Amino acid sequence: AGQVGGTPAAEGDRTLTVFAAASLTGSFTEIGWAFEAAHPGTAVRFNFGSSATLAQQIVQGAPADVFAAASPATMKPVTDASLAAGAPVTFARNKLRIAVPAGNPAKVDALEDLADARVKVALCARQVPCGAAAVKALDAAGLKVTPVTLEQDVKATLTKVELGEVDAALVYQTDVIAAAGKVKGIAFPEADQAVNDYPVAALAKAPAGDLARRFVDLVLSRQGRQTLAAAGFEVVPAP
Amino acid sequence: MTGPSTGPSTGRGAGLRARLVVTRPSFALDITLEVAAGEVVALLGPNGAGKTTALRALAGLTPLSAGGTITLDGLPLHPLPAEQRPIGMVFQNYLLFPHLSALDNVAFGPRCQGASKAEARRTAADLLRRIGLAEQASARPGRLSGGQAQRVALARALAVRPRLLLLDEPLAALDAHTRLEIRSHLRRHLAGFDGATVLVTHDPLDAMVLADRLVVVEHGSVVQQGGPAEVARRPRTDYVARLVGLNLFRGVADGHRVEVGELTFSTSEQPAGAVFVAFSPAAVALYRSRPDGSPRNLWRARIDGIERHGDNVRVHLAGPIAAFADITPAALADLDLAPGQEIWASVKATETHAYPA
Amino acid sequence: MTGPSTGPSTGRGAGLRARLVVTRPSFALDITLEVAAGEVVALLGPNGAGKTTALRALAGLTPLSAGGTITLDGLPLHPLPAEQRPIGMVFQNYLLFPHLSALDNVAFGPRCQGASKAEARRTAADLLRRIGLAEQASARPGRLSGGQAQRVALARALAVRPRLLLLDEPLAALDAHTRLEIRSHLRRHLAGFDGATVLVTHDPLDAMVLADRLVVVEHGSVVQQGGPAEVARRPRTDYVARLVGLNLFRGVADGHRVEVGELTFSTSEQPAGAVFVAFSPAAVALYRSRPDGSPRNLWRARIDGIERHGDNVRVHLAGPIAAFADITPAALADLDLAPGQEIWASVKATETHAYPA
Amino acid sequence: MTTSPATERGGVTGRAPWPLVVPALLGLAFLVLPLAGLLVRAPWSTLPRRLAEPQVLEALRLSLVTASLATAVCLLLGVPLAWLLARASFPGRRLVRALVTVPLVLPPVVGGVALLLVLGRRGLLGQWLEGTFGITLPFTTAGVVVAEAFVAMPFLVISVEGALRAADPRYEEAAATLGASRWTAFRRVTLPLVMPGVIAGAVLCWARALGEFGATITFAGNFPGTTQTMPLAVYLALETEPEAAIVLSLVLLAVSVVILASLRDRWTSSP
Amino acid sequence: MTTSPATERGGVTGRAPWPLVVPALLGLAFLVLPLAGLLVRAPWSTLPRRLAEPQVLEALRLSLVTASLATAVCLLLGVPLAWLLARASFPGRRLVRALVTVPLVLPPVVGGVALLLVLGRRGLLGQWLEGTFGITLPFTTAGVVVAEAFVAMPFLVISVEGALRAADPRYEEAAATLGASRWTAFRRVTLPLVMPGVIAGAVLCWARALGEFGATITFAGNFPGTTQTMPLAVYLALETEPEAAIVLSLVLLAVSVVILASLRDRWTSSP
Ligand SMILES: Nc1ncnc2c1ncn2[C@@H]1O[C@H](COP(=O)(O)OP(=O)(O)OP(=O)(O)O)[C@@H](O)[C@H]1O
Ligand SMILES: Nc1ncnc2c1ncn2[C@@H]1O[C@H](COP(=O)(O)OP(=O)(O)OP(=O)(O)O)[C@@H](O)[C@H]1O
Ligand code: MOO
Ligand SMILES: [Mg+2]
Ligand SMILES: [Mg+2]
Repeated sequence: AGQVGGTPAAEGDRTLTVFAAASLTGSFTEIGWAFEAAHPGTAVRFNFGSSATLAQQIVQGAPADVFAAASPATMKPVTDASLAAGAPVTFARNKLRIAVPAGNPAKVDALEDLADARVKVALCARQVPCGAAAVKALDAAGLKVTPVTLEQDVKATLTKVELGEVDAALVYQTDVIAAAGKVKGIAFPEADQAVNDYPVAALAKAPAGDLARRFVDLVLSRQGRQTLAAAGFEVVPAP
Repeated sequence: MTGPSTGPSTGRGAGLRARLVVTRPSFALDITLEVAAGEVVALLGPNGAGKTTALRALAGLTPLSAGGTITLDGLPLHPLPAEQRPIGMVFQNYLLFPHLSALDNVAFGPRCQGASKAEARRTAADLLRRIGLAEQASARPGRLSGGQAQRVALARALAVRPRLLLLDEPLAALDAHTRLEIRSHLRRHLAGFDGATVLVTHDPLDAMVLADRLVVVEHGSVVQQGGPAEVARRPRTDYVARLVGLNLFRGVADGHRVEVGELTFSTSEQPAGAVFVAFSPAAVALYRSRPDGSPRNLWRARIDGIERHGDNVRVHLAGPIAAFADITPAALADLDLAPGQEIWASVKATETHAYPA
Repeated sequence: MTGPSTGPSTGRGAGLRARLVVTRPSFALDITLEVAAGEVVALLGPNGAGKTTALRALAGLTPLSAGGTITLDGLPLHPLPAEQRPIGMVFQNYLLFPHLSALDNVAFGPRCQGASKAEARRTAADLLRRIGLAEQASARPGRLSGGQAQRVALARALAVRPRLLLLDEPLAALDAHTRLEIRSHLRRHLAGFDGATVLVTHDPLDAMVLADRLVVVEHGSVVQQGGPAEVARRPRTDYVARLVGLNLFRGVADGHRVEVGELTFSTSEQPAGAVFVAFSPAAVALYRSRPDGSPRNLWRARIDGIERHGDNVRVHLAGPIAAFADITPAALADLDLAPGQEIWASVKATETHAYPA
Repeated sequence: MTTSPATERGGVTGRAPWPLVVPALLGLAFLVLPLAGLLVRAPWSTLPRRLAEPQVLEALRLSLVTASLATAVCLLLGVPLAWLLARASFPGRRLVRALVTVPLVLPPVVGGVALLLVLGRRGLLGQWLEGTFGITLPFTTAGVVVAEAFVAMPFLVISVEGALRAADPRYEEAAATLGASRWTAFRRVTLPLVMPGVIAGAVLCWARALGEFGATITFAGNFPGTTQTMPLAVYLALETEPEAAIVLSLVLLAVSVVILASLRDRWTSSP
Repeated sequence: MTTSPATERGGVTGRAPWPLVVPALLGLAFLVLPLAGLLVRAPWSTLPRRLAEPQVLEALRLSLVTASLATAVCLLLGVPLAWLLARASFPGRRLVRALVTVPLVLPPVVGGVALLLVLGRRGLLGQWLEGTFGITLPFTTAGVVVAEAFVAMPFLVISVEGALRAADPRYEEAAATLGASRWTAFRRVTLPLVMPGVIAGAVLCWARALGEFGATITFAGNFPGTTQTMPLAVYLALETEPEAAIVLSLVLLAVSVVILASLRDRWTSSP
């Protein structure tokens, strides 16, 4: 999306590189367009992937300006290596929902139903943010759930529900919204005990340092938060 | 197709009757073959004549084209796939299975016919012993000499007790001693069973000794067939003439005189019409100047080449007719011949042999 | 190693001098070979004697064991890898490159020697034309008949203009007609260059015609060598005797009398000590009852087998000595012979030939 | 087909041509250097502790068992398929041959989804399997084998087909003249002749199955003891503890290298 | 090595043995049925729209270009390596041969990490490459090629080695007697003889490179236009629109099947 002509030479043709968790693909792509519109001559390049991989890449010297992770834990290696410019800021939260296939064949309507041995349940693995959150929520409810599978990420968990392979799963609100029509989301009170925070940080050695800060600002702005809220994120009050 | 059919009158379908038709873009085979049970027919012919193709067609490895049929012991063979034909085949380049020992190569066929492993190996060991390769039984083909490999191939083909035995140059790689032994072993084996045998060989001696009848193939067609003596005495093509070591010419006869191109030959026979004239290279005498003696068949020739031939010297003659003359080394020295030289050649009428073409 | 060394006195190192030592677990080769420049030596021997092994060692394909050396034209050859030796080799099973046309197979060597593609192909086309395969130039080896393939292999070896030509059964798959042509082509080619040639063949005629000298190998050792006539006249082993078609016995001579086992032979020569006695199967006469005629060398024999042999019949005799007798079919009918029968055999003293062992 | 003459010519190292040796060594370095990188980074001190964890051993055992079973399945179905592609001629063979590469090109996760669509609870065949035989594949060890076999089979089929095409079909003809049916000829002649190719294919297949991740986790899920193979354990470890992931990978590697190094020469030298 | 006699024996279908045909068809079904599942589920109506998206075409083009370049790299380095393993004898050959399978067994994401450790900006070699030549591989199209080549090369090496082992070394001897150096013999005799095996290996290699995901996204990142290949696009689509992911996969598949079906026969029939 390089800009040619019409732009004052002063801004130059600049590129801002944003590393962002895959679950932010939709909302950040939109925010990126907004940023390009606001900064003519600037192109935003995204590298969407697993937060842990992105962190690894940044530690190994990847040319990134901004890092938006899906959990504080995955942001940690970057801050540990003193690669973040300032403390990361939480810009969004995600809450768990019970997802059931269209038609809800196992008639699940509360968290307790997941403990029923006849209900096939998929959870995220404990190592990934949605899995950690699920453990917290189930602990809070004092439930012992034996899932048939511990998925590597939330999308994989959701796929199992969409295809009817499991009767229920714990996924994020954002995922339920993205899969509208194919799965049904059921809210439950313990979800509040297992909120997952998304931190964002401009990076210390950012090749486009000033742009990086401005991009973070845009994410935290009203416009950014609206975009995130539309995708199902719980928006953090402006700092 | 010019030779008189001297095929044996096979009884009620016993033996092989085949019309082998194979049409390829650049080559066409169409021969009729009859081999009585117990009979050995040698297929002779120049390289590329179609002998291997004929054997492959009999074995079912090359499909017959329209018009081809094969009957063995009264039963049609051509509808059967190769593996169901009761045949044994020795390939021109052995094709021993490289991953099996000599013993297991030979035992392969009996195993396929349902023999137990021990039984098949006993049969195989016995055959290997008979061809003098007991010691090499456990060797892989890669460790066999060329002749050893060919003997194993022979044993492998015999091990299936075939009703039709197909041999493509089975003795070519054998040394004189072994060849003699294998040849008589083969003869004895052939005498012992009543199947038909088709043998391809380039060795006139093998053909004469082993075969009851010769079938000469050239360019995919039969050009002559008959008993060994008949073929040896009355060759009908240049190839056969060379095979049996004769000079051969085609001419038109009228009493004792035969016109061969611009020459006229006197012969001892009195055929009429189109004839062949044959004479041995040894019957040709050479002179530096025109002789006045009795030989009537005299012509002027140019020496095209000289080579040793056994104890004698073979002189290639060009001129009105292309012929060979065999002379002794002493005569060569006397005449002081050299390639390119013009000389006189003659052959006595009594040494020439004329017969209908 | 018993034969007198009749190797030519090679001038200042021109030609091949080799001691070929190859030691395998179950086989040991150790022969000395001298081939003058321009000379053709035929390696003869029974299957598995080590002929191919010897050629491979000369070519550098089988490493020499300790003690082996090869010198060509005065320069040591054994330290060189195969590809740097100025050799041409025809393999017993052709080994034509299956992915190249006949033409490109022949052009391969010249290309490796640095000729341009066009040049190499011209050379190759020329050679193919000379061996009568111009039409097959573009055919892949899989589409060639056995004889065509061997001719291409021959052309491929000649195309590199080798200083040492190694031929393993180069004429075995050729028909009589082609063999004659290729043989004289080969002779002409060999005459044209001054390299050494080592030829393996099982065909006595080929050996006699093509070779200046024969080297007979058995069990990895040289058992006899000499000019073709010498070897043919005075065989020193059973193998050679069979090769040249003679009966051979070892005996002890004393004047005109030679003791062979329990028999005493009269011979025309007067050697002394250990001798060989040789005579032709045709010189053996057979009788149903004890004859009273002149032949002195008379013994009682049992008929072991009878087979056709050319125009004659070959009778295998067992008894005090194992011998062959060639008789005419007419004589066979007269005598009414059958295997197992006891008869009298004799050979005239003038037909036997005795020489020091 | 004999290898003895080559052996007789002796080792090649003395005068191996540099246009082959130089790229070969470069290639080797390219394949092995990254391993060196992992070794350097590996937290050797914690290695013994990790190896003692029962979950690791369980995952390792599961990986080896499923990869071997998957290879067996692939040999059983893949060698005949390769034979069909190499020796039979039927309309559309070119297309079929290209279709065999489908699982290779399909991103493994999509491959897993495709398997679910066919063999899952609501899949085309899966419904029938469950209804008729009570067999469910997803979330079972059998499902892991299916996923691994699906992803790994093309490797076997394509290498074996290549080997069959390069083999001399005249040996099969010789077998036919000895009364061998095509099946016998295949079993006793063709297969031994192409054994190096089959082994190469089986090695590829086994190694690929051992490293399979995406299709397995998508089709069979991830549960310790039943479906969590080493690559799944590695992937999840990567999320929280990259060092642990490296250790696990090295364990997987070491085991597979030891197995391959000890097995292969005995097999390949036999034909 | 001639195939003509086999051709002369005609099609095999007439009396192909069922112990081969039945498993072959089962195998084929196993490989192809999941594709059918995808086809059934694919949202055909949106297909034209998707194909029109420039990003899709860009990713497809990038995938094809990088997979082909990676295959070229693998051929260049892998064929000599296969030759060394098959023909040379040197101490530790068994180990080296087993080490070649490392990238196969390594979970691709870990492979990507390993590549970063070695060729990354802070990697063992990467630092030197950047310092000396100013070359950085990670997050560039060249990096994609490197990652794909790393993952795909073992397929080539192992199939070609299998083919070389099955080939008759006596043809190389014949070439040597004609004055061919080992290099010439390799180039003009051995290589053409094992061409079916090389092609099989190259096909495996190309297809694997085309489907490569884990190592690529880890080592080269996921930048549209420079490093986002089709499998990466599929991964992202799975995040937002699973149907789109299926469409993208099918596009990738269709293109590769068409390419393989059109290329292979012409190549394989040549030797
Ligand atoms: N590669 C090998 N390894 C072990 N032994 C072998 C090998 N090649 C040949 N031999 C053995 O060495 C001996 C000599 O074999 P060689 O091939 O030299 O015989 P030859 O004289 O050429 O016989 P022929 O006339 O049958 O071709 C034989 O006993 C054979 O079995
Ligand atoms: N597979 C094939 N495809 C096409 N042409 C072939 C094939 N095999 C042989 N030919 C051709 O068919 C003709 C007959 O070949 P064939 O092998 O039958 O000859 P042959 O009589 O056995 O000769 P030789 O004595 O040299 O073995 C030859 O011209 C040969 O080039
Ligand atoms: O880092 Mo993620 O959004 O859990 O794949
Ligand atoms: Mg032939
Ligand atoms: Mg030999």
